[in-house]
Amino acid sequence: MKLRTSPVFVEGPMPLIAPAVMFLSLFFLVPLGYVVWMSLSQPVIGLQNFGRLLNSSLFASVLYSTFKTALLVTLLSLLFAYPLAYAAANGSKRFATFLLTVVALSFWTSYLVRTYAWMVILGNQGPVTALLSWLGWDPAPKILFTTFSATLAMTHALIPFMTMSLFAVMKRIDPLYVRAAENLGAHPLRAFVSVYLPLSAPGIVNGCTLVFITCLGFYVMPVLLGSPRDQMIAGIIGDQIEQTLDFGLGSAISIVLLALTLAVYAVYNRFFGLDRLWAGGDR
Amino acid sequence: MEMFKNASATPLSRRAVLGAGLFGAAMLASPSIRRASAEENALYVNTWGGDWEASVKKFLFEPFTADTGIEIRTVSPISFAKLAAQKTTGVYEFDVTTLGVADVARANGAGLLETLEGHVDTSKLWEGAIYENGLATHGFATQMAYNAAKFPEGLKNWSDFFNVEKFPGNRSLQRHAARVLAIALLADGVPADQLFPYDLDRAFASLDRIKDHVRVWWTAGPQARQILTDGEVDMAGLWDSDAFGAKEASKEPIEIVWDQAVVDKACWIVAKDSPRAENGFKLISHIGQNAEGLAKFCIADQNGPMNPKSFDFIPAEVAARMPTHPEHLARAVMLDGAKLLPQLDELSTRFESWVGI
Amino acid sequence: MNARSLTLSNITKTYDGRHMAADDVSLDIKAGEFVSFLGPSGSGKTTTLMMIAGFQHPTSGEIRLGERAIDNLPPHKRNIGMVFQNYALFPHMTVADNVGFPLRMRGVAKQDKERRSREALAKVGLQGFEKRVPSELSGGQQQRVALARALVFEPDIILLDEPLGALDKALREHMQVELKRIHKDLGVTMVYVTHDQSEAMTMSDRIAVFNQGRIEQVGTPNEIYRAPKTRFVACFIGDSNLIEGSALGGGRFDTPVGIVEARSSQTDRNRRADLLLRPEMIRIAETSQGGRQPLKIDSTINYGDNLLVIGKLGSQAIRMRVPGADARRLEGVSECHVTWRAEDVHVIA
Amino acid sequence: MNVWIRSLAILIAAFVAAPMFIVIPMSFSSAASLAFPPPGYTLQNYVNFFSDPNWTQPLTNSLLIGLGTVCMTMLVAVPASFALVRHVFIGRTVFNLLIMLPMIVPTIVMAIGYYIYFGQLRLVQSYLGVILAHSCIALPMSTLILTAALKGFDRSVERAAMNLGASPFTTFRLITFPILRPAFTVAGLFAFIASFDEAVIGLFISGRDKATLPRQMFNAVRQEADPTISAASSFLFLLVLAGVCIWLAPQLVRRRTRLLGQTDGNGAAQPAAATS
Repeated sequence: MKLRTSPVFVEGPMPLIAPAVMFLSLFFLVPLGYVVWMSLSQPVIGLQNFGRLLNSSLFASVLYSTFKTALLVTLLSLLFAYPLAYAAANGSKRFATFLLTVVALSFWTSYLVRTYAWMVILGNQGPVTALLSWLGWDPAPKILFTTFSATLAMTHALIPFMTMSLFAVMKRIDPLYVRAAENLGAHPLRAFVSVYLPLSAPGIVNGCTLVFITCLGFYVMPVLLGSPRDQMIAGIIGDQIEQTLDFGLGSAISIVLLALTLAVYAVYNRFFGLDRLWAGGDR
Repeated sequence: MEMFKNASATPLSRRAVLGAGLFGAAMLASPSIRRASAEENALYVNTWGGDWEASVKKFLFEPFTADTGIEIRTVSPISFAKLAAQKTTGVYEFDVTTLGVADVARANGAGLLETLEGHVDTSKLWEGAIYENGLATHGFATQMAYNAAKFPEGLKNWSDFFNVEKFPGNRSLQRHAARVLAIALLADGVPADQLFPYDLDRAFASLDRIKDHVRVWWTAGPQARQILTDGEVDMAGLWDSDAFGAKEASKEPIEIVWDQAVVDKACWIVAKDSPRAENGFKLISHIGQNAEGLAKFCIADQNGPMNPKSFDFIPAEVAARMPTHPEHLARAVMLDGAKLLPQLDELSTRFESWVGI
Repeated sequence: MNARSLTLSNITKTYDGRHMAADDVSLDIKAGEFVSFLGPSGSGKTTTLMMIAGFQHPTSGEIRLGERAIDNLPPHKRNIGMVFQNYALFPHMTVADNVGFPLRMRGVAKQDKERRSREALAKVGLQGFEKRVPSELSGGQQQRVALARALVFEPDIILLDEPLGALDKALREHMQVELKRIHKDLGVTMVYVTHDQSEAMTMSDRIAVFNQGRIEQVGTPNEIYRAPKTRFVACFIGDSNLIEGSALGGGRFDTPVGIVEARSSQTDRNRRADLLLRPEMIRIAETSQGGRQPLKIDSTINYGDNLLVIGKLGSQAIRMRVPGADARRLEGVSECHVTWRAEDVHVIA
Repeated sequence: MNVWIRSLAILIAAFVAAPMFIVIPMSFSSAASLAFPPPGYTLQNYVNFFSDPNWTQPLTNSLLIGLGTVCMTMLVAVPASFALVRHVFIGRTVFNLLIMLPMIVPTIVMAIGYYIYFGQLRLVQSYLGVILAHSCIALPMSTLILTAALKGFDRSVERAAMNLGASPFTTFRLITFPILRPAFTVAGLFAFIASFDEAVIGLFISGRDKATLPRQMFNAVRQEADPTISAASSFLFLLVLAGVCIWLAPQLVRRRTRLLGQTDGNGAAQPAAATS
């Protein structure tokens, strides 16, 4: 070993890497390993938990509805977030600040606060039902505890994610491109579709990936607002712990969820590179 | 601070962290935070929360604390899974809980309960007070209640509850296998005296009929009361106290049906190996001998006391409201824990996977 | 101020074991001397400076400051002042705190610290700027603060890493004069890294020319300019004509422009050599000299005070600088006769 | 910009912001139900929120756990980000991926893992257990923030400090840390909020005495129908509203001063530069 003192801090990165490696090994990898182990060993060693899932038509339907809901939420939040991000990226500075403040307000507000707010709004005693009955819809439909209410709340919760991903990319699009296209004779709509939309595509991909993955593993909102008929995958994992105490099955479902999530990331990584996904810098 | 002009400082972040820190310190110093006194002088009890908890605190726990100095803290809601998990993790959220007859039998079979014999002086209790290491203090009914404005023709029994063509609407039932399966079989026409042990295939076939119409599987009494009060569901199978509460609170007319009510007994138990088991035994003995407190609790929460002495403190017209009143009991079904015992594990697992996956 | 000598002995530095960032660098810098490290980027001059300062470690070799070997000292114990390329002022401290920082690190008492900081700022002409923050200063002012900060603790030696690179031309020339004045006033040893040859020429007592990790030549500006030892030095410093030739003995060489006489006479017969002839040493002649052909002029660039003539002497490309006074003689002329003195032709071995 | 796009954006912004404001009138509701508009008004929910141990205890717990998470996260994230930005080493890509992994794995999966693992370590229902779990969740984002800041950090400033006689530790204390303080603060704030808002892991492992506020709110919504949740929600929402406003205010002030500066003439802003 050299006795020379180092230039900056410590020689070599080992002492800097060690805390993270130790911490994550002990408190992240080991518990994750436990999940894998439990799925293969409870109640007896073997693949029977996965066999149960494979044979369960109900699990298939949960997977299907989870994917369907996640996809729907992704598309809806894109639909809402795109004009918002577009206006923020291309509007006056004051208007942009206003829009981003609104987004930040929603972004930083706890999921549970938003969940509670939706319970009030969509509840049978809430303003939406009152409005519908006033409009003559009798009897007014029940909205709370349906797939619709969970989807709406999740969409609302994830719009800020999507907006930020889109905004980060749109902010870097030079308005000259669109102007150039219009100057070259393109109708504004045409210029948008053939110039702006493709340029904003990286933001769309990033936002959709983030929202889709978050939605796949969403627990709080589907459990509190959704329908018991249409549970999402995270909800049934929770049930295995809270109701049936079937850790083996719960772990096996967790592994399936993890594998699905990793698959989405892997696809993203294959085409775009993971580093870019979080470049926007949100939670 | 102004030295940071060229650094990209965000004023919010510094202030927020500072603020959070100060706030945390203030909260620590705040006298409003009651710390549990020394562990040996405390007891943690699992409750159903809401009005149930308020009543049980006032009439059963506070007299106990006054007599013994042992402070009681509550944890809700009641969860059989938690009770089982405690023994595995060795971390006890609660020492004492109440379970229905089916759960208490199942828990006792699984070795989750402390033996009461030798710790609780049974000679001071009434006949049959101890059931499967639990002190059965009161009966409560799971009964049907519905919105009469929606169904002016009225629902009479569980068969109507399960008849989704004739009575379309949202329903709610407890996420509790033993009680729900009884209801499903009754709805399918099984006579009360042939209910036990359950014909599981028939029960689940019956349940399949309403699965799509159950909007909420409730897990706590107050929750059931609220969704009925708020009109989230049009009919529910819920506890008599909550049915009564919903009837009182709701703007809509709520009708309560006593026919085919499923009566269960609440049994107080001490969790196996709980660190404060001794205090738990003391509480159970105390409740067993507090006939007046039990009476008041039952009046407040509409339960039927099991302690015969309690009826001395209950006016006749109030006793008539109780699920254990002979007139009600005659129309009701008592859960038979002993006959269900061999089935309990299977029916729980099957029910949960039916509800979930 | 206590000036010290600096000795680099056979310093090598490699990151990957193959490519040498510094290759056997040896150099003696006398106390009070102003030495420039000159070379293109990546030539090893900054690496060498970083090793002197202690931010990098030589793979082998020894560095001595005065009598003391400093290789095993961490940077903060070397007592070397340094001015960084981008000044590296502490953005969160005032000018006074920046300048006082090294004194604070040395446990100097508060009043003493303030006095010395003030004096150091006065030396660089920044009285009254104590309370300012770096971001409120212009580039030149930041430069001076950095200098004051490097001076204030009376280091054994001061290293300057391209300190004037970010300044505009006028300010740079002004600061060159300032730096020279401060060097003279304090008599401190200074090592100055630059890739600007004119800066090195005007300021240095001696110049060390770096190329590919090696020192190609060390010498006074005059030596470097007039008698470069290698083609690289010849080309890197100043404008040059390099003429290949083979020695005929007696200082005579056979070249594409004919027989050329040079200053040196030690060359063996038939040995190939490069002859350096600076463009400003070539003069217009009235008649053909030494049987040479006239210079064919391809183009001229007028710099005002001089005229650069680019042309061919036979097959040899030649650049010639004609003083302003003579420039008129070339108007409308496509060729002219040229001459030079034999002692202006330098032979690169 | 097109007036249609503008209006559409305002409409969507309203959809994003408006739902959360409903919690404020609800917090004064005298009814236990979710009826809106409330049938009557009272301060009882706030009284409960700030005096009932079932709510004050989780609030305190969440604050303590949040602060613990900040400390733990920074202890790990700071060295890790220095290693990632300033060093080239074998396995750097793997190391980077490892740090980002907690952001990839769904929280519910980690929750079941912690439930089993911490159960065996007897860390369920302890501050330490929740803090460790939350620190894992907070680590990726905090590291991302720190590495971004470190990449933009001019290291010659550190070299200057050492050259001027500061030891490596003093350099960190007096130079590196103060200059990077804004990034440290933001990274810490993210860690705090990640913990303070985290519901799922808290739900499974925080337990009785160490229950977090999100856990209490979750249970209040699901099981107890406790109207105090309306006060808790308003409190949290107003905290965010205040935070966003505080963040916004300096921007508005700055814009205002810039406008004033323009009317005063450009030179006034930078007197120092003029003297050189």
